[in-house]
Amino acid sequence: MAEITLVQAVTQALAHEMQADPRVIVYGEDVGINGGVFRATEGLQERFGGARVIDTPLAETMIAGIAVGMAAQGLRPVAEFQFMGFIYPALDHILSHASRFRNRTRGRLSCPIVYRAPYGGGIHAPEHHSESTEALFAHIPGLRLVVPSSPARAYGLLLAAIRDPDPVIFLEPKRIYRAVRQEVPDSGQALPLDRAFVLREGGDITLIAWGAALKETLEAAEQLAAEGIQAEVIDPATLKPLDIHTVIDSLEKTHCCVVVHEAARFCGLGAEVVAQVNEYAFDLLKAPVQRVTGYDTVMPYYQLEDKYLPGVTRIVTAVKEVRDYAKGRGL
Amino acid sequence: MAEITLVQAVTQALAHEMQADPRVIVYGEDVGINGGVFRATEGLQERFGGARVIDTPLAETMIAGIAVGMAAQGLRPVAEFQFMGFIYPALDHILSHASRFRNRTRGRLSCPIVYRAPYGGGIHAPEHHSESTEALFAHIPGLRLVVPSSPARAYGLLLAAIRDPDPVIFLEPKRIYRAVRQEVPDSGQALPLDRAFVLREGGDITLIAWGAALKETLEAAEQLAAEGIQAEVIDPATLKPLDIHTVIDSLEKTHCCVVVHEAARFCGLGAEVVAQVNEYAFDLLKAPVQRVTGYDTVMPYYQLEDKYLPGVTRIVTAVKEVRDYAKGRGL
Amino acid sequence: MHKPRMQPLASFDIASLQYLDERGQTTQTLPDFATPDALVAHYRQMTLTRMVDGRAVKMQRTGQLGTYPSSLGQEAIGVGVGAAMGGEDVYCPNYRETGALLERGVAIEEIYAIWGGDERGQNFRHAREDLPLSVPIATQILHGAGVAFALKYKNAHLNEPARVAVASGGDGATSRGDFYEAINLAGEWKLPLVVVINNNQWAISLPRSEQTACKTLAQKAIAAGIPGLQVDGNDVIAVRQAVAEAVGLARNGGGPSLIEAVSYRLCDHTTADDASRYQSKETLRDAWSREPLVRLRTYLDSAGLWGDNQEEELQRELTQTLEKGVRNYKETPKDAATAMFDHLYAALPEAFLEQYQQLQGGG
Amino acid sequence: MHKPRMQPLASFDIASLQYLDERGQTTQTLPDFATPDALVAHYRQMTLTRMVDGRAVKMQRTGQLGTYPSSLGQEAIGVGVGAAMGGEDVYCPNYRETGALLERGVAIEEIYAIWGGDERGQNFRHAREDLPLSVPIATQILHGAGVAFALKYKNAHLNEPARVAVASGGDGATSRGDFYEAINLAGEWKLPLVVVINNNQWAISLPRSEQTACKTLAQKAIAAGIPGLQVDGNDVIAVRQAVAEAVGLARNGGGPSLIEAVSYRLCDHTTADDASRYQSKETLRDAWSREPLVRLRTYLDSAGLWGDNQEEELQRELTQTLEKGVRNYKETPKDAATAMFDHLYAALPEAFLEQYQQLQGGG
Ligand SMILES: Cc1ncc(C[n+]2csc(CCOP(=O)(O)OP(=O)(O)O)c2C)c(N)n1
Ligand SMILES: Cc1ncc(C[n+]2csc(CCOP(=O)(O)OP(=O)(O)O)c2C)c(N)n1
Ligand SMILES: [Mg+2]
Ligand SMILES: [Mg+2]
Repeated sequence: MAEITLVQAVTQALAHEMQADPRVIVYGEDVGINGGVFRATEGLQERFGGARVIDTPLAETMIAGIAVGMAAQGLRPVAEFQFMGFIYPALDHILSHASRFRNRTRGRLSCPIVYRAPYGGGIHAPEHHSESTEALFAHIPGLRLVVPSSPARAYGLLLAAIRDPDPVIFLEPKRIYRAVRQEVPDSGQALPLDRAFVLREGGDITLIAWGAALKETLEAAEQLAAEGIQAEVIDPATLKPLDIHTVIDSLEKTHCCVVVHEAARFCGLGAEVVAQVNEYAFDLLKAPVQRVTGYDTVMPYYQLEDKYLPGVTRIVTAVKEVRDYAKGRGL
Repeated sequence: MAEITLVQAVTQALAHEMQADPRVIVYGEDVGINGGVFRATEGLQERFGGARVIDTPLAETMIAGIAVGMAAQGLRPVAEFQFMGFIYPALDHILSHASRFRNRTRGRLSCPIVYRAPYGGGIHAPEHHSESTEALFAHIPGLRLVVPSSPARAYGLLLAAIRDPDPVIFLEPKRIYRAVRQEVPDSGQALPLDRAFVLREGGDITLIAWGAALKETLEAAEQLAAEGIQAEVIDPATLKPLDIHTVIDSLEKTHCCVVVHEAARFCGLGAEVVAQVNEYAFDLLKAPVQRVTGYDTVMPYYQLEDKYLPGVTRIVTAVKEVRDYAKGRGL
Repeated sequence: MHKPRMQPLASFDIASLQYLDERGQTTQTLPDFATPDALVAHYRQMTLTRMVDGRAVKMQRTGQLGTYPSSLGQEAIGVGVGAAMGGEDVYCPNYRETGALLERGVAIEEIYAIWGGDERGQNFRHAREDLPLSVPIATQILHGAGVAFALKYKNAHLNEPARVAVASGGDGATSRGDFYEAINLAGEWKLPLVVVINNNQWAISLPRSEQTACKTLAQKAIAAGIPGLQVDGNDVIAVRQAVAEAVGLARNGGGPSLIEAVSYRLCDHTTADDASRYQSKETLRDAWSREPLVRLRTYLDSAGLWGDNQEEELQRELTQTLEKGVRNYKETPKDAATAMFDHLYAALPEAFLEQYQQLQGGG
Repeated sequence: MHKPRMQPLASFDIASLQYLDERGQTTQTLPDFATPDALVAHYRQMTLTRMVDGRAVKMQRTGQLGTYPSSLGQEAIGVGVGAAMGGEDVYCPNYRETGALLERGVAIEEIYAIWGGDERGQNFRHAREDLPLSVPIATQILHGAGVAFALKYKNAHLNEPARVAVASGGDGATSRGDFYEAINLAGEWKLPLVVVINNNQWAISLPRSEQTACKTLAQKAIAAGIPGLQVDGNDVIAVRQAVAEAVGLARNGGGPSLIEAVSYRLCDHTTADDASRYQSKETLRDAWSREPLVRLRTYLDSAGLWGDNQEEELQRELTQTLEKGVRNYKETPKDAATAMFDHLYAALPEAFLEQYQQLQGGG
């Protein structure tokens, strides 16, 4: 079986669900003949026709809003935003309608929509093309929020997202769209949307990260291992609802925790992780959870973006600080 | 001197700055002859004329977007959104432009804008009229985020917001728009935008809340006092940048903390408070910080809104749980 | 000075439609649907609409209902739109639509429940596929475009019958990007969508003249390359005719239309508003002279289709209907607190179970 | 079947403007500004634009520049717009505006810096009040309306001279709500705003015909009650004339205009795009026959205003100009990491000092 990249796994999942379910409609800007600017929909229009793989006029509020009406009529819209930086005009429909239709109508109408967007920095793109504002969506009740970090997880989670009866924000870490190849059987097997994945086991510290930041996090874990520190690396993958149990289970062993994300720190998702660890595992902690994150400033133009993104050194340093602190506490 | 309400203090601050600075322009839907649906701009059009107090067509993206151009040309736009529930179409301009213009142009152009909106629930309003999504704005780099909780603070903070050289989101807790009257001299004295206010001193537990939730928080503090528990109540007022020092100073005494907000819990601002307390005051804590918040569901239609909002009982219960926990730790 | 010479490229005309003038006299031959029975039925529904609205305002005043947006003076629009649609079509309403909702089979107690702070009102027992009332202005027009896409797709590819989406909005809605993005898409994709604008001359305190420099709202259709028409919104026959024609066009694959129904808001914006702050008494008095109910009644009278006896009988019947609705509304027990989680997701994720249980335990 | 009788309400006409046809022949008397010097100057700027673009694409290919949006084939629009504006006016650019930026005095190295990943490029040394390049489509048109409001206000109330805002966008921009909300407001408030649409027939892979059902983009002005005009965007004289007239109108209190300049994107959307995936070779070849540079050169030649000697001289001069810009760009040292905080706020709040220091310490 051929090995495929994360973005190809997205295509494979889309194709699988389009084949299986005639209600699935893929649309967005340039998703048709062009196959999407990242080629995530490559070949789909040719295969499934222009009635189901549709280029829209350039209007993100529209892209979000029509999904609500389509879904209310029983379709399964999968809408692509070209970059996460252009999703903000869509927020009103996502927050005020898609996430609320089921509740507003007491179950009469619902919104099984997937809103997809490539996200994150690090590809030397122009301004607005490097956003990671997942925390905005995490705060909205009624949504699911998913970020895959490998081809296999992209495939299984996207299948789950399309089949899910409620709206899902599906953010694709474009920095690792083509970073890794993996065999991903086109099995139609979905992954659960409420379970974290333990990507690496270790008993000394728990590292939590998602999306492209897992690359540096796993590298940091390697480096630490070389120094005798065994890090357990957890990918929540589904950021909302968040599987905190897997984190707590890990803390039973490690008592130490660092959470890593590209997004700005203030009110980022890392804060929620810290808050829940605090609530559910206070006694387990031997040191304050550290956040290694993007800075609380605008993601800079690309010459400085590497300075902004949390790198291996920052993660390793944080881990050592946490461990030192914990040692002071008799770890 | 007459005592005025919070909403009147807003009017007084607007009038003061319009009088002092001809660059201040107040605009939004129905802010003119109608004086705003909450009367926050009452009398301003009559006094300052239709060229400076302006009714706009019904378009929130526009309301946010033109502010950027106005501010770039040296004006001081103060834009009203009729309710926070209608601010989402404005998010793109706030996040992608207003908060970034100074940075993008390396200081050449800037956006001294105030975006005002009445916010919060509890007034038996229709859907979308009871939003408290301050966390969305808190996450955006380059913004300031302010929530007053008394007439005097509304006056002083709004003056500061208008004078601030950068964009400020100014959320007015409409549930307490007319709850309290206070003498507020029209002194032109601004309050700082980076300092928390200690509304009540106490050595047993630190309560953090803002906006209308302070009403129940202060009531809870009263009740607790009757039972011998002295709560220190802190109103950050400026939620971004957040003055965590005042919180930590308090924790030096109390070692216990509860944070209260109306907004949904997940990725709410409470999480950030917990994260920072964790980072800066881990050793001071005798118990995990508890969050008493709105539930992670859509703010219900008004028949159930009281069940959604954090009430006195929930706050008192949380305080006792935290204290019990801390006692187990030898507080 | 230089005078450039231009090449003509395109021309556009906007027209208006009316059957009954202000004095209730016909201005042209009535359409075929305008049988005595149909007109009496429209009169009945307009009267009921006014009563449902009137009672709502009274209930709000006595604390039995929340903020309510009356449609006083705009009854012909709602009833005309409702009458022009097929039962299988899908309505995507604005919030000021009592007449149309009643035509669509939404129950009086459901309308009251919505404004009485209870989501269960949006769970229309009939009109199962119609969208819920929507407060954020103009958003429902985009939802309507989405519905129209689905209807067209299901008709073409899933063997479903040809159906049409009808979305409504106010004059204020025509200033929002959502409105334009929706009609532009509908035009490009030839969606079976009819957009009806209730131009009641006000968006809260903003008069129509300050909403846009356009002479008509109908001409905004030109920006989407679709037909635009203005109708006398106080003439239920004109409204029904225009909407029916647009619905027919859409159903037959002819694509979307925009209809501006010109009327007047004879009431406050909502019960939370005081229109006397911004509206002159004269304007209001003048507008009353064009209102739709009396106009239709005058016509029915003069055509020998109506009289005081029938009116009395109608009032009796509708009073009963109304009282039943009021009773049903008032007697509905409050929902359980946990209801706020019951329909958040199809199944509540484990992560929120703790909160659900807290609520179950009394918060 | 019933045929309703309509009352006409309003009519609208859309026209187009051209001076130089595809073969470089005049189609009408040229405007007064079109002196030999002016036309040669325009030719010079269009040539420079093409060189700056061409070098940018080359630098991108060799890793010396990031993604770049060339304006190949659309040089007449940028130069025409820039030439029609007064220095005191304010330009609110889209991202594909090399020609206009050069006219406005933006330095070559500033343009390269922007696309080379350095915010300092947006700190235009000249054109201090022009807005920075904006990537989110159509947003700058709303900013332009805000600028126009400020200019009008300061003219009326703060004794400043009458100035005009000019905002630009692509054909794709006309599908976004921002565009409509901006022109509607500008119409209602009679703002001194000129919106120029570069209709280059493509929004990445979406052809103009799939963007809207409208026959012209100019007719979208009708939805805002403002003048709309189409011009031949490959004819710099027509572009300058149309924009100058609109700017004059705006300056004199006549309010906003919408101008659709019809051109063609002769290049990939950006260096990250491959237009051969969606564009036929024939269409592209055909479009080259209408391109603006050769057209103007042909006219200048035939009018005896230009020849091979001048061309050679110009190439020499512009090559020097370009090389200087390239050198300045390449020789600019990278900014300090802390720069990302230096202009976040006027003064960095204490709360972020720790992060600033962390960055200072190497992250
Ligand atoms: C997006 C949005 N902005 C603001 C409001 C507040 N608001 C409610 S009704 C209204 C005026 C609506 O006017 P129009 O569209 O003419 O409808 P009408 O009320 O006249 O039926 C406003 C501003 C809202 N509901 N939604
Ligand atoms: C709001 C927004 N959506 C999507 C994009 C991604 N994008 C960049 S350019 C472009 C096409 C723009 O087409 P047009 O407006 O015709 O301008 P052109 O590139 O042809 O000059 C798109 C979709 C964006 N920059 N902004
Ligand atoms: Mg109206
Ligand atoms: Mg284009």
